[in-house]
Amino acid sequence: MDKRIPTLAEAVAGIRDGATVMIGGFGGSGAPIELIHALIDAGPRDLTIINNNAGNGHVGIAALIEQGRVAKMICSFPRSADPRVFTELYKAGKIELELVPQGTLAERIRAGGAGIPAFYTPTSYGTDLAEGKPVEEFDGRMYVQERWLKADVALIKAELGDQMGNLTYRMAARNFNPLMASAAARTIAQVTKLVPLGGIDPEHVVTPGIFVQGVVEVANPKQEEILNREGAVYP
Amino acid sequence: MDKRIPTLAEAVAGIRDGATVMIGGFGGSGAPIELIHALIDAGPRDLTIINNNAGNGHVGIAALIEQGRVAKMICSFPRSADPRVFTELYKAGKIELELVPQGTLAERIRAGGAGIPAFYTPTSYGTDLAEGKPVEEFDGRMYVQERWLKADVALIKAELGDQMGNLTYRMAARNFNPLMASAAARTIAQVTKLVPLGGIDPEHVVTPGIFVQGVVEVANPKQEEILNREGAVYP
Amino acid sequence: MSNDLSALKLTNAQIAWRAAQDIEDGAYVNLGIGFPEMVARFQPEGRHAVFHTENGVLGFGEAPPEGEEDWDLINAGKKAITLRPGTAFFHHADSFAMVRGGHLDVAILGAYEVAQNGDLANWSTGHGGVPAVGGAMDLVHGARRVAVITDHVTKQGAPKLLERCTLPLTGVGCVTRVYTSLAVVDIADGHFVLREKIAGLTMEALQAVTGAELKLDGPVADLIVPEV
Amino acid sequence: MSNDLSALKLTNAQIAWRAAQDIEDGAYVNLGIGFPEMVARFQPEGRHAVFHTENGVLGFGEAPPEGEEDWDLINAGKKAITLRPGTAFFHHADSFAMVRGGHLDVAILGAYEVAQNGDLANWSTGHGGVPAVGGAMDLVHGARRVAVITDHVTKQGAPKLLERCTLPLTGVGCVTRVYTSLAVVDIADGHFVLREKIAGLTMEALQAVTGAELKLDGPVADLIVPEV
Repeated sequence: MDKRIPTLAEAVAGIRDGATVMIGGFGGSGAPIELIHALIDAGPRDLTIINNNAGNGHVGIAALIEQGRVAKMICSFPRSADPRVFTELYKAGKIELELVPQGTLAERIRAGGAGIPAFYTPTSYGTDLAEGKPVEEFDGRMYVQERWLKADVALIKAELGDQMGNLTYRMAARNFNPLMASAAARTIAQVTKLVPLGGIDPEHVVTPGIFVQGVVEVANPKQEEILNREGAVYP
Repeated sequence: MDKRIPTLAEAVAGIRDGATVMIGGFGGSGAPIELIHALIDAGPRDLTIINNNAGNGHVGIAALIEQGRVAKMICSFPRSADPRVFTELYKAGKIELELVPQGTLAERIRAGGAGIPAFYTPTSYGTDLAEGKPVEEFDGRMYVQERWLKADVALIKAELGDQMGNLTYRMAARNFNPLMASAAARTIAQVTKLVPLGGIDPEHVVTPGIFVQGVVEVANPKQEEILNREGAVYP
Repeated sequence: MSNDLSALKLTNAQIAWRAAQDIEDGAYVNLGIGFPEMVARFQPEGRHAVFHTENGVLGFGEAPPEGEEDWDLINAGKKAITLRPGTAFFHHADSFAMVRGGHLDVAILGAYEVAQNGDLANWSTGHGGVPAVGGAMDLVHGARRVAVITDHVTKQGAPKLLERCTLPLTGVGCVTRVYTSLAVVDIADGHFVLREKIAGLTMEALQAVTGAELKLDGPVADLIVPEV
Repeated sequence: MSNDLSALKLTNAQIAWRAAQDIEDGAYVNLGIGFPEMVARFQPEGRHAVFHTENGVLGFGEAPPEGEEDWDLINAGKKAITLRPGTAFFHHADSFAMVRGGHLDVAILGAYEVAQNGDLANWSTGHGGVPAVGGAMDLVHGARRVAVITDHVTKQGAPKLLERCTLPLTGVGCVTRVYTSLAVVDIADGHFVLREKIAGLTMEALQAVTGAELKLDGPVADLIVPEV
């Protein structure tokens, strides 16, 4: 079994118009910038993107939105230091937004990966974000029913990876990446270092390879935060 | 903050009659034998015990049952190589059994730790184990509603631990231990090696200290499997 | 069951061998406790399945030599296993996320009874004893392909392939293929469809020990298995 | 708001200082993005809270010197943080298990409005703009104690402590204590209960800038805060 993919272009090949794509990262940490840029180059449109945010500056998800590829964002916090791209399209009614509380977003993705079609959470009970959702009382407290989230593809960023798809992450760059890996039909991980089988201690594997379909090495990945401080624009 | 507890007796002090106690381990791997034996010595009765199994031989959970301390077992597989203790009491109607499919057991405990009061699973749909439980259709498939499981106390076994309660595990001894740590009001971990703060790489922490209230070092823990092969009996 | 069938029928190892031939290279596979564990021995040359065990290990190796067991490194049957390059450990909730979330390619389980609608009964004989279910109910609703390996009939000679299960169910409509000591049978649209049978066994003899109609859909191949 | 109140009122740093005094040694604490983050600076001598951030870090340290940031090591506000002995990393589902599962002792959040029944509005001004909620709705239903720090009134001088929130809610009946620029107010049984107020501020003057009745239940202490 060898899940290594030689190039970024091959890694994102086959993502079709209208696909639902989970993209890892929280702000810039853990954002698979190179995979996102390869996705821009590949050209699919009308994408539904699931990420905590809605991009920042003019790289990564912001660039994908700026290129007009995104029909809908599912996220918890579409504001950022420089969120102009999303904001302008949103106000112009040209991009759809499904706003989800952050913990509910994480849990819905985890549920998608774990085969749990629905669960109850206290989060958002009594608020606008619970509108239209079933509610139920358990042990005297009210809860909102939330549904799983799944995707056609997940694009994630990891630190170490091996050919079976076992992955580790770097510090807070872990965030949504392991969850999304489990919830997509096809998960592509860009890894900063590809190691031989056995190069990751079995105790330290965070994402077991069963959740990963492709691994592509990007040896010196760009950090969104640094790109934005440099005023980078993609393409 | 220092969660270290000097002795096993102090670690299990305060567990009262009628308490619900989660005990980590799958068979002998990850079973906190020394904590269980300390619990036997401490004397509480009418306990509800949550574990995957119902003990083996005459040590650990089997010994706890044999001493008449257990009113009810919640488990998935109360059979084992030498399950005489549970079997005899069960057939005599002297111990209650709540049988839960293994994945549902794990998920119910995780839900207890994660503040999810109920969730839906395909597991057990249409079987005797779903009797009396609400069912619901999602996307054309039927699911069973399951409730969270929580406990007053969790007794778990870890490998490394620090004074803040950060823990690692050893191989397949991880199993239910991290889940139970999150689902009990009070979690006591016996650790094979207590390390100074910073002695566990932040990337390798499996159970963050927030889930742990007490840590007691048991430097050369007994393995249930080996005790049983030796024919050990406790007390 | 006639003496003829007893002479013809496959051994358990041969049933496991046959089931192993259908496992693709790189497949993620869970093998039930006991007899199904034997399937791992018979992977065809050049194919490497990745084995999952409910208690939190993926990609493990075979049993260690006696005396070299590490009892913290066991499978769901509580038998000692070994590490391989690429093994990963995880907790029980993540393990059943793999199962329930549809990440396993194949689960191979034993059976008391299998019905023509795919229902499986393999956890409770229904009378007395201590009920124990383990991970079977999760596995049957998780893996993309749920196969059963079993003797074609019970020790008393009664059919195990039935129109309808009589014992408590493990899962509803979950089994898609059955490897028995006499045949390979698919389950499709609520029917048993015969794919392979022991050479020299007549359709009539096979049907006589099967509790539901064996339909035909295309040719029936000889079930040919080496001595293993 | 009168000029008098402007002269009397606490600075944001002083409000944060006051809130920090109620955090026990060893408490697990989540501080909201922005102003609430300031609370971490004012831990009393000898007490060490353990700070949690939604994006998967527990037990982190303060901001690094400028130029030494590692942008993979950030908090929920996307500001750089540092490691301490005992820090742990985990993914977002585990992070919100800590929140939703009741494992945090305290969450301290900002507010647009707080109502006397404990309702909080802090995520949407209701008109236009891009709505963004982040982790606030999870935090208000997770932590054992949910406190708010806020100016007592809006920039326009309107009360922020109200009988009923007018803006979209973050959570229902979740806030138990409010630290404002003028007072410390508990929420109990559907009422604001005044605990502390700025020395020299009359009850009448305080009530005049508060949108719901301030009840008394025991003595009202002076809200005394050092220059910070």
